[in-house]
Amino acid sequence: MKEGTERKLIIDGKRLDGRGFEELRPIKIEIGVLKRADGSCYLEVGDNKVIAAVYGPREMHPRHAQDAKMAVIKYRYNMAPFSVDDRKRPGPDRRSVEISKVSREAFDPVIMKEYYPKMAIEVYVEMLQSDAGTRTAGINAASVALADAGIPMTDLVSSIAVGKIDGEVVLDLTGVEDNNGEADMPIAMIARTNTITALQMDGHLTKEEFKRGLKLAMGACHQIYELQRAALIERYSKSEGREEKKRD
Amino acid sequence: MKEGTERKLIIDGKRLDGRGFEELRPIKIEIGVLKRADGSCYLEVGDNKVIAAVYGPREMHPRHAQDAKMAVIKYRYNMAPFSVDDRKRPGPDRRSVEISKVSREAFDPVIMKEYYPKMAIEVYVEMLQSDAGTRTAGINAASVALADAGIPMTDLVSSIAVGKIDGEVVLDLTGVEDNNGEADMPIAMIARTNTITALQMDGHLTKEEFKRGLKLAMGACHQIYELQRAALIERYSKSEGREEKKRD
Amino acid sequence: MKEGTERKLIIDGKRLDGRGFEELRPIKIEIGVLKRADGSCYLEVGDNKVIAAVYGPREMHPRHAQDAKMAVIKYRYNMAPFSVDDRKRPGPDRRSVEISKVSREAFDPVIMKEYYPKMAIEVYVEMLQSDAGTRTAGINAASVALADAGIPMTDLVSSIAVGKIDGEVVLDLTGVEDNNGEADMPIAMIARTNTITALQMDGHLTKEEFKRGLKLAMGACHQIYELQRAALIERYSKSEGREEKKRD
Amino acid sequence: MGLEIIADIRKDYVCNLVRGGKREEGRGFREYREISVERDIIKRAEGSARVKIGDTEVLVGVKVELGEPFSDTPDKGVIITNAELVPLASPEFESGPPNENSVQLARVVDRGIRESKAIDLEKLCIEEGEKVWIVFIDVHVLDNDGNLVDAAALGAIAALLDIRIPNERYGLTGENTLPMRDTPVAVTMAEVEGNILVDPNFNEENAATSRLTVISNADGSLSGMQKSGSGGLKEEEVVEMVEIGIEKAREIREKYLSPL
Amino acid sequence: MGLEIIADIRKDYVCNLVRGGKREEGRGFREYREISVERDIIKRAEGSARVKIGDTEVLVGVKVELGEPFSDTPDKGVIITNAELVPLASPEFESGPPNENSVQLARVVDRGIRESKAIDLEKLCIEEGEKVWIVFIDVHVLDNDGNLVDAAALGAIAALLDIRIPNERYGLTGENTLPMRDTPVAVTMAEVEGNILVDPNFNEENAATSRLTVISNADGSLSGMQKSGSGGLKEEEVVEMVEIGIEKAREIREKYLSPL
Amino acid sequence: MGLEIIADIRKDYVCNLVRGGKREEGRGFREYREISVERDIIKRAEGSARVKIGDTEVLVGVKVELGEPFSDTPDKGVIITNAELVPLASPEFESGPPNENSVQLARVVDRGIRESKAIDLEKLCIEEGEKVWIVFIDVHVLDNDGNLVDAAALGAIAALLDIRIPNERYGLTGENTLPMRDTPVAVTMAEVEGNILVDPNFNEENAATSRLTVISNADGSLSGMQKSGSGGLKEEEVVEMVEIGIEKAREIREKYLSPL
Repeated sequence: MKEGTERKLIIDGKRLDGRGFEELRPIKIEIGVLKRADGSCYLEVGDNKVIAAVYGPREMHPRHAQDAKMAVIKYRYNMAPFSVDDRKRPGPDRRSVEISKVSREAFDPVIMKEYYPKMAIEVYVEMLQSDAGTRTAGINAASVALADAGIPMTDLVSSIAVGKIDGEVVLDLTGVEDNNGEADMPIAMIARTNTITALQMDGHLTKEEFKRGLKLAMGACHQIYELQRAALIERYSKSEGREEKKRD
Repeated sequence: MKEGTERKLIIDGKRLDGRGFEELRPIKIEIGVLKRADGSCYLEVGDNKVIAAVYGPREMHPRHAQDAKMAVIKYRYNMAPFSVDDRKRPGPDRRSVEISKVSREAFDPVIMKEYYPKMAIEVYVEMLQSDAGTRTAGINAASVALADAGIPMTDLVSSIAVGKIDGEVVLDLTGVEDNNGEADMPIAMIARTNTITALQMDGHLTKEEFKRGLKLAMGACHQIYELQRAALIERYSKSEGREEKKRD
Repeated sequence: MKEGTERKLIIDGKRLDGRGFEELRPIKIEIGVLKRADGSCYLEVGDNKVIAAVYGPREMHPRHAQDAKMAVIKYRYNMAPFSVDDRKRPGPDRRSVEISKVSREAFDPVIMKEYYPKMAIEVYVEMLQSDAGTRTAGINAASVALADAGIPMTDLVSSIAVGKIDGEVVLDLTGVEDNNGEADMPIAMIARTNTITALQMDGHLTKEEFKRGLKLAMGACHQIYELQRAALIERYSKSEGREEKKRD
Repeated sequence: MGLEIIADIRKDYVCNLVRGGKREEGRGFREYREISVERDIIKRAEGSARVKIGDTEVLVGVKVELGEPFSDTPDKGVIITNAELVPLASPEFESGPPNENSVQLARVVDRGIRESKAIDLEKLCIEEGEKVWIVFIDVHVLDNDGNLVDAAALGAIAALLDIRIPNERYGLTGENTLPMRDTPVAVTMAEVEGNILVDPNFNEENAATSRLTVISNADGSLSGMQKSGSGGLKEEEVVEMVEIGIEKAREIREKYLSPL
Repeated sequence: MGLEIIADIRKDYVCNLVRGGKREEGRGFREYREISVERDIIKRAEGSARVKIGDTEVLVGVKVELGEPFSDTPDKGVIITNAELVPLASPEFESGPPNENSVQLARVVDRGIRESKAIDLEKLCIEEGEKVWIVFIDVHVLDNDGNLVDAAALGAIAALLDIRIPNERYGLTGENTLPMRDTPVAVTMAEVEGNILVDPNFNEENAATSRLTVISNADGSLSGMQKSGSGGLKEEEVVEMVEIGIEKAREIREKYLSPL
Repeated sequence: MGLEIIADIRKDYVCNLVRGGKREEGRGFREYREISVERDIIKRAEGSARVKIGDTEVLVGVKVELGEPFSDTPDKGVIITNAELVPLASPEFESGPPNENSVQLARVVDRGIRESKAIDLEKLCIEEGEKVWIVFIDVHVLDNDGNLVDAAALGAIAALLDIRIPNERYGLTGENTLPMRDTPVAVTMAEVEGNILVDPNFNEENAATSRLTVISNADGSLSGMQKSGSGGLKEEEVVEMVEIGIEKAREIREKYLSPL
């Protein structure tokens, strides 16, 4: 969060991109977009473009990292070098290491790891174009890709951030808002049970703003959950024939 | 290949070092120069000085990289820090990684890998002094070192580059020619069967120049093959007594 | 060792900190300061503050580095980033790699490695504040931590450096003396048997100065040995009750 | 294998205690272990603090050096926070480059300092775009008995309280002190068997399904939060944890960060 | 182990098809899979292209930043080509630093751009010896069904066609466009059972004894070649491959790189 | 496993010989293997030497480049010594970053050159605080039959004897020669079965309990020492080794480093 809030981010009660305070950016979801991966999902949220792929369950390497009781989840969040304004050097940095950990833990409560002892379930998320909210976009895409790969889960995970700009608690910050705003709080949630599986915050929020933001984000996760479900249902009904063919 | 060809590389039909267009630089080959290696070869081509050592067949590490059906060939091309004008930082760079791969593949068709499942055959090539044509010099030295190590091969591999300078297709570029020339095309070949096992090109060649260059390089590989054979025969006849001793 | 000896390090027969030539800096030893480690020791020598921890014998990782006949000793000397005037980048550098090797070898003759085939005995030494003589301080702390961990040893190892300042051979250099002095010679010794287990020297010493310095250092190791013993005896008598409790 | 069995036994032990309303060491669910903060203990550092929370021990050293600003903040100093989980501190820690745990530790500590605006970065600018002070906050963990985050965050702000700007070393003049503008305090809670435990020790961390760190400022506002662990939390739990976190932070601030 | 058996079965299947004069997907030996090229799809990049060849998919982004020239070419801009074989794209790819396959991919793509002199590097010089434009070509593989080289090389030149020099971002004035001087196209062929197959898919690559990539320019001249794989090639095969490569490149150039 | 058995047999063999007052190759305990030093053999280097001691072979190249001084010695040139134990030289060596053996080798060689003040670093300063010559001493081991330290140290000082300062390459004028001020020589001894063996070969190194390297200057003074290995040494042994080391260094210096 930058200190300078000189830039007006709210004009006439609307945000710079015309959205209301509690409005999501447009979301687009495509499923099964990759051939080689076991499951995949391409997702756009506003100007974010992200693709997620899932491999597994398959043998865990290296062996000494296997867990005899359950599958190990690997989660790799990665930014393409050209996805940001200043070219990002390829390879993991501290930020992506932290995001990968937090994102992996967001899926821990839903993936039925105990079905696959000694195996690995691998989730790869590539940010192709970024505009704030990449980790939540990645989680949303990964959730659908896991379902597409047929990984047994108790439910989908849905994710969104709330933030504070010009003193107002608003939903789903853009890059401009994030850079000039006062706070950012991404969460991930199992919508059906209202269980929060990821939560981070940085910036400045009063206790009341926090509570308001949390409610707002949880509500938005329900919206995203419906979009994820709808995309899966559409995909499932379309691909029945394909699935049949595969089974032969 | 640099753009500037202002520097005249051909004067009165001769190259700067007095060679004709289709003439190799002088080559010197010494075999069995290292004690600890299973096979070794020191080779000079013009101002290039290269030493190759072979270890194996021996146990492949790490184990998960073993091949149950055949030996794995490792090939490491490395430049000594003082072998070039600007000191080279020790350790592999992208150029040496690519050269190592291409060189290893040049030996794939001749080494009888299936004799040694799960084993490694390791080839190490150190450039001590360089003046263009180091990868081909390395392959020539490695070929002899493999023979010296007694690795079963269907045949030797011989290697040379052709290039274009001042618009002419010529054999075996020097550093000055390479830096100011228009194209460079290294090849490796099994001379006895005229089988090309490595081929790279960069710069600018018309299709006709390419064909001419390929023929020229293939012809030169035959010359090099004879030099390699002659060195091995000389070594073999000299060292008979030594071999006898070893067998005790 | 710097060249400039313009700075007077000896004034009126005394060193800048008031010590005589053959005088140690004050030493403070605390044992069992860490909960998680199997043995530990906090040690101060003058302005050096060092902490050593011992883990093991425990399973050696990676497995291929196990020794079927005896335990492997690991020794890691590390400087905290804030322990020196210019912040040290975290992680091992060439200096700490060399010191770790020399320090490990200082313990090789006393640790009964053959009792624990395939196991690792791990010694970790962290320099929290440094003022010359860190490797010897580390060895002294590690020695006590090994005893605290109950690792079987034939004896303790004691360590100190001698040096040359303003042309005089003196004991136990401070940072100022080391930076402006002419020579530094750290040794480690099994005091009971007068066996030298580590020895390094850099700077300028005549043969006679070397002999004098060696004798001086060996004598000081006896003093340090008594301090180490005294600290262990005190600890042992105090902790009898605690040990009883542990045994339940 | 043996180690895993012991880990399971410890986990069961902790869970049983908690179900009976108890904790190891006889603590209450909302109670910290004994805390001690020693400041200014490393001569070579421009600021330092050793924090103990029970058997957990962390040493934080702050070095201040001259360097270049980031190109997008040419008029501001730089904070670089690093955490070393050296193998001395815990049988679980290994030598090597930072892993996800040390990265997360460093980043959460950094977040509190940075987002609370505790350091006035503009005062660290000497020449815009050219020369600024770089504040290196190095967290050196010495003994890991759980809740490293709170110890590291407390050590960091405590070390910063006495920070000396080393103008002389670089031949500069100017103020040598850097008054802190805020004192963010991190409070970590774990959920074990549906109960919220403040300041989980090592065994409790392993028995917990999830943890939440709440970083709050002197005025009771929030500057950072981080959930970790493989479990989920309900809205009301999170809200309760935030309330507890703010309250506990106030207590710690008053007791250990008084000079502000 | 199971995977190796499947790999062998697939190899046999491909070889059998080829011996019968056929290929998977019913293609002819000299036929590419369907190609699609979408340009300018990444806002943050100064040039970008998504190329699909059959199921193989590659995204190439070009970033242009200000930097220093190499000391031996003080009056020229710099091209840096990098390829990431991210594990998302293939079960064979692993996380970690570039291995020999990604290094080779990047270097072959780089060679085509560089040796064809497609980019006028002198136009990228702003201040000799001090400031030049650095062109980062990043190849991001998304789906690996074989023949990554041709897809990456096509993506690179397509992305460069629309390149915008970001003068404004650095407070500079000057031309924002950079006309390409050539359009090198890579065509890769595999030898399977003595036959030359253009554009090998993943299974064909594994069944092939060797591959040859031929990079040619708009005038039909060659700017790069690379053989890979463990087999050998005869002179007449190489010559035939070069002829095919030049011809196929011409077709691709006309169809997908028209604006030049 | 087989390798370890062979190593044990060799060790026993060496120990038996030594107990009988003998060494491999019929050498005396105080005798070096045959030494050869060839100088100025690498054109691209500003100084070079190939040293053989028996079958041990080391190539040392010295490169001199322009660079910045260290901030604490602004008026002095820089020496950087590096040793590569390339896998070509020994079945025990592995590819990869420097390990403790190559680090120690480089640092001991460096210590001799640096502490003897053989190079007048002030003569390597061109512009205080800005531009100095950096002397890279690269030790490239070609064949490891033991006692790499002595071979590397001898190669380093021999290579430095002919060093040419490449003023022309950087458009500078000035002296191109750099007279050495001293000729430090390293002599390594091993203790095997209670005996001191000068210049241990590979088998003797493995049979030795400890080794001591003694580096001495032209005037017989010491500039460096390093014990290695897992055994202990008595005071009288160390003193004897130092006496031997100084004497042997004198012989080597006279025979192989004459031009000074």
